[in-house]
Amino acid sequence: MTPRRGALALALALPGAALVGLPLVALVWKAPWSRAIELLAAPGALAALRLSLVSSMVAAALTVVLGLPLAWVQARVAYRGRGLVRALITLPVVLPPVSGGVALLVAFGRRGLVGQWLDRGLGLGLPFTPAGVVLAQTFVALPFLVLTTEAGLRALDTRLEDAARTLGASRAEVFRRVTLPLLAPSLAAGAALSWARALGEFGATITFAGNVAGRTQTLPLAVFLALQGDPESAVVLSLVLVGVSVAVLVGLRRHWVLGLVR
Amino acid sequence: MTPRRGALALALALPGAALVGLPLVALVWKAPWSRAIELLAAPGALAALRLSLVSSMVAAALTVVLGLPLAWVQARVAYRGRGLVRALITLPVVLPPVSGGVALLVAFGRRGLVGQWLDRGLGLGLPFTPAGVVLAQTFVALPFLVLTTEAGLRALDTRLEDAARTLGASRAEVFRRVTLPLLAPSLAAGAALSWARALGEFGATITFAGNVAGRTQTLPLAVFLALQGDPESAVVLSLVLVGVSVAVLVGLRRHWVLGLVR
Amino acid sequence: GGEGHDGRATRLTVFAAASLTEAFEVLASDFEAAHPGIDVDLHLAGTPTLVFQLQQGATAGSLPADVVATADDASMQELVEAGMVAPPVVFARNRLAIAVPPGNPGGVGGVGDLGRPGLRVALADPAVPAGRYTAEVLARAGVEVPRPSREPSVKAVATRIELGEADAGVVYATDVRAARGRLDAVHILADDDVVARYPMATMVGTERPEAAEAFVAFVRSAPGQEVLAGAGFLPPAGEPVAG
Amino acid sequence: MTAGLSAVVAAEVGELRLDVALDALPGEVVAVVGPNGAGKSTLLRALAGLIPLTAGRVVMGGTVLEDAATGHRLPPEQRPVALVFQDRLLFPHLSALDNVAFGLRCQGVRRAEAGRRAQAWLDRLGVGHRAASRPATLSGGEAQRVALARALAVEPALLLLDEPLAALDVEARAALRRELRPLMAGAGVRVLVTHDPLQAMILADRLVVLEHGRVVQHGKPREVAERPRSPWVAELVGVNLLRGHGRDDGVELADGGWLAAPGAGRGPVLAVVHPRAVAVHRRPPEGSPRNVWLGRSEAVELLGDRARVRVALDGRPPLVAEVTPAAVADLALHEGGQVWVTVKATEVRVFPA
Amino acid sequence: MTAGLSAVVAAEVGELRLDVALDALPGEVVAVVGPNGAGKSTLLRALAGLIPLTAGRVVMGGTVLEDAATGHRLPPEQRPVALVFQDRLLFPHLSALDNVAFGLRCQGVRRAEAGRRAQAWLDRLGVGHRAASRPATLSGGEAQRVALARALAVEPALLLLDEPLAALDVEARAALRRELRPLMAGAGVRVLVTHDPLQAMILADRLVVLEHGRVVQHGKPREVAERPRSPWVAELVGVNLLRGHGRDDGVELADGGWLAAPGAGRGPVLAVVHPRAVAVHRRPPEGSPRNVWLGRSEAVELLGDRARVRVALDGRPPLVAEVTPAAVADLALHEGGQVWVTVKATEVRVFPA
Ligand SMILES: Nc1ncnc2c1ncn2[C@@H]1O[C@H](COP(=O)(O)OP(=O)(O)OP(=O)(O)O)[C@@H](O)[C@H]1O
Ligand SMILES: Nc1ncnc2c1ncn2[C@@H]1O[C@H](COP(=O)(O)OP(=O)(O)OP(=O)(O)O)[C@@H](O)[C@H]1O
Ligand SMILES: [Mg+2]
Ligand SMILES: [Mg+2]
Repeated sequence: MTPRRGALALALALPGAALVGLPLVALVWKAPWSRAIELLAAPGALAALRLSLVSSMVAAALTVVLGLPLAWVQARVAYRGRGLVRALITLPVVLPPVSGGVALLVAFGRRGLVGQWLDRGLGLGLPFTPAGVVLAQTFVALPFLVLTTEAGLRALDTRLEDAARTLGASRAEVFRRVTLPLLAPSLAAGAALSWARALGEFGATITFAGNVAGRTQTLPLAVFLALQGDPESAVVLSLVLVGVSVAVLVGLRRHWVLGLVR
Repeated sequence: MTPRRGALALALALPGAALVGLPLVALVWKAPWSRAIELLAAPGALAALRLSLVSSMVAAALTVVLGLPLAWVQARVAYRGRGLVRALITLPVVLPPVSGGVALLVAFGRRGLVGQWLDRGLGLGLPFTPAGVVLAQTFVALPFLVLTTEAGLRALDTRLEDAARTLGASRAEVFRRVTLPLLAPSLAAGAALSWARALGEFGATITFAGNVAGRTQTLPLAVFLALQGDPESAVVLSLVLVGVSVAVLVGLRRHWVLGLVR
Repeated sequence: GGEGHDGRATRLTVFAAASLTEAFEVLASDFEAAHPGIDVDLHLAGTPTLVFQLQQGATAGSLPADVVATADDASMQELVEAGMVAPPVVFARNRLAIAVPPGNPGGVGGVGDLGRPGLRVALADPAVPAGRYTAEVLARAGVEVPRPSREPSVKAVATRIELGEADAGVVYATDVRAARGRLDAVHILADDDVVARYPMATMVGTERPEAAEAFVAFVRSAPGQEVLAGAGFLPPAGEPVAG
Repeated sequence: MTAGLSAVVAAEVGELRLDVALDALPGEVVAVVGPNGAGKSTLLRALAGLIPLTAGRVVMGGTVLEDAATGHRLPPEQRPVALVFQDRLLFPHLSALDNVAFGLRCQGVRRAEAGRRAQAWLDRLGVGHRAASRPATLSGGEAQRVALARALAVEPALLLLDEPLAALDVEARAALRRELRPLMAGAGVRVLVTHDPLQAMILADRLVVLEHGRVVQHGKPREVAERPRSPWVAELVGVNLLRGHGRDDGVELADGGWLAAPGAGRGPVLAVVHPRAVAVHRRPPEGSPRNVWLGRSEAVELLGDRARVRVALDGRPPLVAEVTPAAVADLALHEGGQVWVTVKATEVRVFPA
Repeated sequence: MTAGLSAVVAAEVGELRLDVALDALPGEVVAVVGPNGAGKSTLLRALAGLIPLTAGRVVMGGTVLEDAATGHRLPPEQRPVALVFQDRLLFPHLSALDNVAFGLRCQGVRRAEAGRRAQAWLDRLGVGHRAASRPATLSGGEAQRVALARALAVEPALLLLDEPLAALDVEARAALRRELRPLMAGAGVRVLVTHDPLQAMILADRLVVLEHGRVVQHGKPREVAERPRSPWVAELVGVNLLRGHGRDDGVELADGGWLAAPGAGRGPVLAVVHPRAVAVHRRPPEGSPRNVWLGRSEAVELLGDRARVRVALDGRPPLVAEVTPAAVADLALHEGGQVWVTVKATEVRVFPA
């Protein structure tokens, strides 16, 4: 790494960094820090934070569990219409979040396509429950995991998997011992993105799971409602969200990526 | 590919596919198709669709231009605090979109941190302009491109780049002729995600760029307004968004990926 | 539009609350028809967003706001106190209604029933104007709703009831009308009723004061009030506008 | 079904149609040799179960691994087979030690024990000191040794080696050549692909020569060396091969001309002329050699105490002659130019084609 | 500054400290040989500019490519160098043709012309028919040829070849051995890393032997073969090397024992014994050979019409003897067991260490 090269790289990376960095700096700068403690001490805030953390983690885990096989099929099984399926998988990203919520209601709501069976048969009402929050978050976050992971799988040298099999590794072992570790960078990126998306999710959640304090009110919902009345407090709450996500991403990533690679 | 293997893969991929697929099916099923033509013929709808397509494409292109160098630095330059920067890059995903819009206003608004200089010095007012729409969309979409591409870069065999250099390729040529084509799957995935995110973007856009028909009203904003009066038409407009994105993703991907790889 | 004196159309920018969407779209085109040479740009967003944007400098420059119409007095009062708007006028009112799915499966008979355990109730969050009015109604009736879903907007309340997720909710009368039969309304006793007020004002420092005044006047004129009445709004004074 | 390997392999990749029969007794080493692109690696991949047979049947140690007729097909991991890949394919995310321990771990051996055994294999192959290194930091030869250790560690009944010694230094190559047999001890069968004739001759009990996906010759290395059936095999074993029609006391060469050789028999024949039996002269030879041709000295290679001269003949494959380095200098063969070559009729070996 | 290559390379990777001086005249071929992990590939990477020098200086054809003292350093793409990598590193996203055309395209040659020239190189290397194939579908040897073509196509002044023939079949190897010189014609310098002693001896004008990152010997191949300075070089050239102290009429061996050798001189010496000069006996030899040792026959290799027997000696490096295959059978050397070896004193070459 010559200094010149470093300088050029930095110069090229600067506009992008500025685009993300400046608004954050501005937010921090404008935030009414004096009122931060008061706002965080408000009864709903901590509950919302807790729910946000738990539900987004569960949702991220679900995207991995549900998305990995999907990504694998997309990357490895050649079938007609694969491109179409890939485009369809991207849809929750395109769908305006509120429409996403409506779609979820139509499918999994009390009178929904599948929801009516869940409701009548299993007594499982998803809307207005924390499970509904997780479902909404998983729905919007899934595409990020699937597409990122699929790209990672495509870049992988499948001959290494062949080599593992000749050494006696079953498909499952190949996946666990070879595919997964080699996929780690992509999987980590996809999981980080989908976790972040789940953490920040607002529209689909409020539409599908509602906004019941202490039950389905996540931090973004609290932020939104705060914004209605008191934009300043919304900024502080947003920054709390940001701080939490930075802490988790910096903290987790190390453990988790290393854990996968080990 | 044995049939057994195919069946197992399918079984594993099914829950994820169902999670994405069912709400879409439900939405299609519920949509008031009889009124579709009337709704699309409404004067605002086509303008919104056009603006959405153009602005999201420009935004996606911008994420590539701004994000690629950022991803490259993140993947290739080892510096202290790289993990922190990676976490910070993820933030626009976490930030509730409306807060994102607030952050953009505080930074690039007419009274913002940077915006006041842009405004006074260059007469460049971003809010309430199509440029503002693009900025808001780029802001929320950038992380998807950067993280996905960074993961792709990490998985790349840098010795191939060395080989290219010994054959007389300058850094720029190496990037264009070797790095970029090898990165194509990840870059395509990242660009698709960020385009989709830009296309579906609502909160930051309405907050930062406003919701002026024919000027800054994108299709998701039109969906939002339709939802105010006539939820059914919102469903139809959402499906239009979905249809357009499928068409573009299926159509473009082929050309574009091939174009890169050639 | 048409030609202004400098040969270009005058662009009048109106910031309006999202709940006014349908009415203001008609008002804007009627106004344009009546005033050749003026083009109206509508910026429609939630009232808090409008207020925040105006505070962040959306008053001049690339898209100066000339007129602002909010869904409640409190928000407008913020702008007045900041010296950003001329004295506002109320141009419409709205009434609350209890909305239920068609056929009223929850058997809701009045405000008192909203406190019934087991009934799923969606209410607008007190952070938005409709939520504040709703809270007032419930307080006056002495009803406490157990675990309501606090929706971010009154439209979200309507959507939830339409899709059958909630058995009842409190919305504006205009929302029931807009739902075109997908919602039924349960009468709210006049005592419990609260009337929502929609104020509008011209911006201080607008470069098009005449056009701005003209628009405010148009909304308050008979043809303007007719449009608002068509969307279910009540006239500002409380009695129907003469046709 | 007896022990050992009995395979008939038909498979297709790209434009290659592979069609090979291969047998080996327990404990035998089969060397597969042949030109680049002949299908050697493909054959090993098919035996390992990585590509399906289009026809044929593979039986190892009495177990049917695959039978295209019945559709029966053991997946690679259930075959008692290990494959040393031509490209090595070490797992980049694992240390050398963990690479070698991989197969053992898959067999259920505990971590500590697998590590111990892997370390022993690495030591045995002379890379014990690199146990902790990632493959990316290994030299070519070190990586090759680790790849060998990885395959040997699972102690497979059928060991498939695709050029396992190519990147090894001479010392390691010689050491492994000496030790490969004991390393590979047991009743197992080893199939070795190599481009090193010495390896093939020394290590193999059987030699199979592949060309264009088909077996052109097989047998004991010595037999093959004595009776090469194709120009490529002749090149491999370092002799001249001439094709023609036997006419009792000589061969009417396919490319024209006559090769005197008593007892040549009748019918299509192949004639082998060892380079030592070819003499080179600057002037027309005197005396009575019956096979004399005019040619052009093309290239000289010095091989220690011998030299090989390639003489181009008009419209016929070149002949290689072995002479002393002194003769090269005396005749100035380096400089090219016209030479006469003679072949002693008594040193021509002729056998039916 | 003269033409040709003049390099002093000090570099570090992992635990390796590379410290090598290398010179070559225009047109020369330098073979770099040495054990696995000696630093050969690292040396080539340093010359190509892929790893920085910690000290030293590389000058090629009068141009300073790198000088650690001044910090001057041409990037790889500005060096008149091409490198054939040990792992080939073909671009997986390009066809064989485009791989070969890559360097030309970077030089600004137009697409059509570059394609034409690339095709010509592929043809020359015998893989013209695979021009449209992606590297993943090439066989090992085909890929190797494409990699060679890719490097040759840019016609570099300094060509660095890291085991370019390892995966080639014997025919191609021989053909390339013949043609590599003309292929590489011109005033350029070629540095060739190889594990094939024959390649090194035949192709090289100079031989540089690396061990542990340092040059242990360099010179003309013949000189090196005659006076190996390390056991590894001795193994390379196939002779026995003994180290000791000259005592006029013999050598006091470093590992103990006495080697009679008239004219051994005085001081530290190396003694070379050709395997042919070593005889093996089942019984204590009669007559008067002065160098007689008792050992154990360890391994036998048959090399065509010769056989090499390795005899382990107590506490000393083993001696290799060359005998006839008949002798192997007569003495039952295959079976191991005690043997006596004798070395004719007159056939021992001794030179100062
Ligand atoms: N996946 C594939 N697609 C198309 N062609 C292939 C594929 N794999 C191999 N081939 C072709 O099949 C032929 C045989 O390949 P194989 O690797 O078996 O050769 P080989 O005998 O091992 O050669 P080498 O000595 O060069 O390693 C080659 O011409 C190769 O290009
Ligand atoms: N990036 C690296 N990090 C650590 N060690 C390295 C790295 N690259 C090479 N080495 C070590 O440096 C030594 C020299 O490697 P090099 O590849 O130059 O050997 P070589 O002479 O080419 O050997 P071979 O004949 O096996 O190809 C080896 O021990 C190798 O493990
Ligand atoms: Mg091969
Ligand atoms: Mg090497």
